[in-house]
Amino acid sequence: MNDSLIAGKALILAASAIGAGLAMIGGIGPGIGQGFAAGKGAEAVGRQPEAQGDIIRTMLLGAAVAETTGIYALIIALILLFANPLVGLLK
Amino acid sequence: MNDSLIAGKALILAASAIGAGLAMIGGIGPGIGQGFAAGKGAEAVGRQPEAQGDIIRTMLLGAAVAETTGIYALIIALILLFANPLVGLLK
Amino acid sequence: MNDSLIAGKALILAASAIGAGLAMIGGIGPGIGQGFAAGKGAEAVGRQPEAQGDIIRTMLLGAAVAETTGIYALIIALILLFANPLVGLLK
Amino acid sequence: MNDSLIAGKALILAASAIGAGLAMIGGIGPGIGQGFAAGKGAEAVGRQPEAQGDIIRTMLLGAAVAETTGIYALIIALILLFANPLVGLLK
Amino acid sequence: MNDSLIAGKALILAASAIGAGLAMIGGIGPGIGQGFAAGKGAEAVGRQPEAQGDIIRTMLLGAAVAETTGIYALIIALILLFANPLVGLLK
Amino acid sequence: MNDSLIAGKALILAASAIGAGLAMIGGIGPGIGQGFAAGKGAEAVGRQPEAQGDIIRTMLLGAAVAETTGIYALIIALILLFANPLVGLLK
Amino acid sequence: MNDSLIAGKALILAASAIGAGLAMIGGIGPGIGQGFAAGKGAEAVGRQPEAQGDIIRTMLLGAAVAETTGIYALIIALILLFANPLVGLLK
Amino acid sequence: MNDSLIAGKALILAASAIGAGLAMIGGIGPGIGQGFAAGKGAEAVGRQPEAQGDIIRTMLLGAAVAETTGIYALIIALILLFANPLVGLLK
Amino acid sequence: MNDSLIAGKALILAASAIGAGLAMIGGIGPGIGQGFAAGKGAEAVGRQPEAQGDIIRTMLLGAAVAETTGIYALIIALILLFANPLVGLLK
Amino acid sequence: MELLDFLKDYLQMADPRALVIGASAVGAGIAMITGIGPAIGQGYAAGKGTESVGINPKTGDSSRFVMILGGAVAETSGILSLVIALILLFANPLVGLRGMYNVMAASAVAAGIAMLTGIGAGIGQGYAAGQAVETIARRPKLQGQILRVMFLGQAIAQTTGIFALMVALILLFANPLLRL
Ligand code: NA
Ligand code: NA
Ligand code: NA
Ligand code: NA
Ligand code: NA
Ligand code: NA
Ligand code: NA
Ligand code: NA
Ligand code: NA
Ligand code: NA
Repeated sequence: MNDSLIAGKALILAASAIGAGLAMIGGIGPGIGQGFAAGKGAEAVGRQPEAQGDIIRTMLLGAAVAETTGIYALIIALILLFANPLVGLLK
Repeated sequence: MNDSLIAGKALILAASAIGAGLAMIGGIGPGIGQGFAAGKGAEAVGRQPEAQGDIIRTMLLGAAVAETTGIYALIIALILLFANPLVGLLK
Repeated sequence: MNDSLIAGKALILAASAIGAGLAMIGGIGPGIGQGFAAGKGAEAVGRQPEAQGDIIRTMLLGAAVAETTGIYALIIALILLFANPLVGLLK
Repeated sequence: MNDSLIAGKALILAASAIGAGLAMIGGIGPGIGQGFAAGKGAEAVGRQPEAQGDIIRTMLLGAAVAETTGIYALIIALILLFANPLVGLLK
Repeated sequence: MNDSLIAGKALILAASAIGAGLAMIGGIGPGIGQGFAAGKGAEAVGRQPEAQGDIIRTMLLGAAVAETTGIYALIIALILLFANPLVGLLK
Repeated sequence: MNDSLIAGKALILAASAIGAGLAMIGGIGPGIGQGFAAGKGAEAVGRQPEAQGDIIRTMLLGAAVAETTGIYALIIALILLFANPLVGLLK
Repeated sequence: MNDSLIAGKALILAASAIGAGLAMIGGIGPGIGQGFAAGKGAEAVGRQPEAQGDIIRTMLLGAAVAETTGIYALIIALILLFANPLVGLLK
Repeated sequence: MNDSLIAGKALILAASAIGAGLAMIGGIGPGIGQGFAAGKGAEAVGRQPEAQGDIIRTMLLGAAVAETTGIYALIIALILLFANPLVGLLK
Repeated sequence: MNDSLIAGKALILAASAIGAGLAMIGGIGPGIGQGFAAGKGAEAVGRQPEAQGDIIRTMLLGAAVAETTGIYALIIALILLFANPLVGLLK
Repeated sequence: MELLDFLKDYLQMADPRALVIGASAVGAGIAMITGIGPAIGQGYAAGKGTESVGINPKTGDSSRFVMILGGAVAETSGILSLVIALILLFANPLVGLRGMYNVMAASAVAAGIAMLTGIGAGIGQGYAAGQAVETIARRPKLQGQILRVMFLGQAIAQTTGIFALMVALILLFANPLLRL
């Protein structure tokens, strides 16, 4: 492999490391949102302990929906690290 | 392919990795918003367990609307990684 | 095409990839806002199930308005990726 | 056109792509704000369905005001992409 | 114009494009704030429809005050793009 | 003027353009804060229309206090653009 | 190992250090969210000390869900630091 | 050690310093969250001084959970500074 | 010391300065959180002046917990500035 | 990549002091972002002050006084950032120095970045001001007691902002990195 190809691949791989790190910042959202749901869930359970099952089920259902963008970010980061489609485009 | 073309393609592909990572930051929004909806949904179910079906349907409908920009971001990231239209423009 | 033109085009296309990624960060806003609307909508439906139709219509109307800047961001990103007007200016 | 002019124009056009992307981040504001309005509007309609017309009119009026900075951002991005006044200054 | 001057001007103009984009991020504030005002206004109109005129006037007055920094940002961006005082300092 | 001075001045002026853009991000604060005040003002006027004068005076006074840092940012940006004290340091 | 390979590996490893740091920013989310849950939990326990067990269980369950994106971020950072898959791709 | 190795190591160590700094930004989350818990705890103690023990225990338990991502960030920063695994990979 | 070593050290020291600055951003969290605690404390004392001692003790305990990530950030910044372990690794 | 090399060569041609001066412009711009904090906080206080005047019109003067007093404390980090920006622009201690110019440039930017910490104090202190205003409107007789708690809490919320100011001042006036 010549020097120019090495330099090019290195640049793409370096950028992939930074891209993976940036993607994880997206996890701020689910963290805040699900924590809010946890707080509201705890409050609701305190007020209506008899509805505990329904409250927790709703909280978990809503939290699962809120997780999706965190999962998207994780998948993009894992693709950048373990199945990098970009570095192969440099031929 | 000459060195100058290799260097150019490498730069575009490196920037695409970073662009994909940046896009995932957009997922903060749906994460916070849907988590808020989850918390309010859990609270509402605790107060009116008999309206559980209506509450959860409204929560999920609203959360689906809140997901869209997260999906846009995912699509842009996937385009940058798997169907990069930019690198082909360098001829 | 000479080397200097290749290098110039590559720089513009690389910056376009990053610009598209940055634009998607704008999606944070609609995500948070519409999620808030979803939560308030679910709460309101729990309190007045008989006004469910009006509540959901208002929530969706407001959420549609809140989507616009997310759409603007998507359009700018798509222009940068698929109809890049900048790279043609380099002659 | 000599190499130095090509390099200069390329630099300006690349920065314009990034500037356009950065501008779209401004759309976070209207998205959050209008979503808040949507949520409050839905809540209010649930409480006073008979005032629905007035509530929605006020919500939409306020949301229109909240849209302006998103429009400013879009205009700056479109200028950078389609009517770039900077690249012409390099002679 | 010699190469060094061309490169210098290009650097300033490129930075101006990025500066204009950064400035538009300031629009997040008025968007959130005015949206909050819209939501509170809609709520207040729902509660006291008879005070609608006063409520909307107060909302719009407050929103006008909240717009100022968005206008400042727009002006700085427009100066950078259309009346750039910096590039002329390079002689 | 020799090339080294031109390059140095160009660097400073380019950085000033970015500095001016960054400063305007500070405008997020007054926008959010004053919008909150506007919303509370609209709510208060709806509840006590007879105290409207006092309420609006207080809202405007508080908003004036919240404007200051936005003004500081504008002044710094204007200094960077129109009375740049930095470029003269390089002789 | 030749110079070009050393330079390439160094770039990837340097970017990995920055990527690891960026990833940790994602921890903002769980920190805010779980703190909210802690506050709501404390409030709820104060109001219904007899439901303390249920409240704390719900709070901890919700907080565990909110932790996930923080864990994702930690894993990506640890992979970048201790099991870097990118540097091996440069051959 | 040859020049190319020195330059490479310096780049990795420099990036590690920036990575360590970036990681500490993650501490924003626990700071906000635990402060919220502190406020809610103080409020609850004011309302039910007799439940002070339970309230403070719940607040501290929740705050401990909210601290974790701050600790992760600290650990990553300390690894980058004192047990840097990346610089040794450059041989 | 040869030129390459000097250049390398300078790069590490420059990055350490930036790292120290970035680390301090983590202090945003305690500022917001403790201010929230202060506000809730003032509110609680206004409602139950007789519980002032307990309220302030709880507020201070919670605020001390919220300070930790700010202290971590300060320590990392001070290490980067006064006891930089990275620059010694460049031999 | 010859274009980037061209740029690098061009910038290396520049007087190295230009890097420090340019970085100071960026640092000053970054410092001004700090104003987000005080403004959000004071806006919150303004909203609570406005609400309080509606709740208890008789104590309007007191509400406005406490709103401005609490807001003044929240202004601190905005003023400190403005001072750092003005130092960077008009009394820059790094510009006259000789030596590692890239370390000086990084320090100028870092000083601005560090000041961003004040966003937190500004928001937090403004929130405290807002709660105090509202509470005092409801219990005017307790004004002294409530204000004492507000000031105590605001002082605690300022600490990380002070740490950041110290780091910024060290970077500008007593930079230990330049001595290594
Ligand atoms: Na989601
Ligand atoms: Na959406
Ligand atoms: Na909109
Ligand atoms: Na507006
Ligand atoms: Na304003
Ligand atoms: Na102010
Ligand atoms: Na999660
Ligand atoms: Na945690
Ligand atoms: Na802590
Ligand atoms: Na503090």
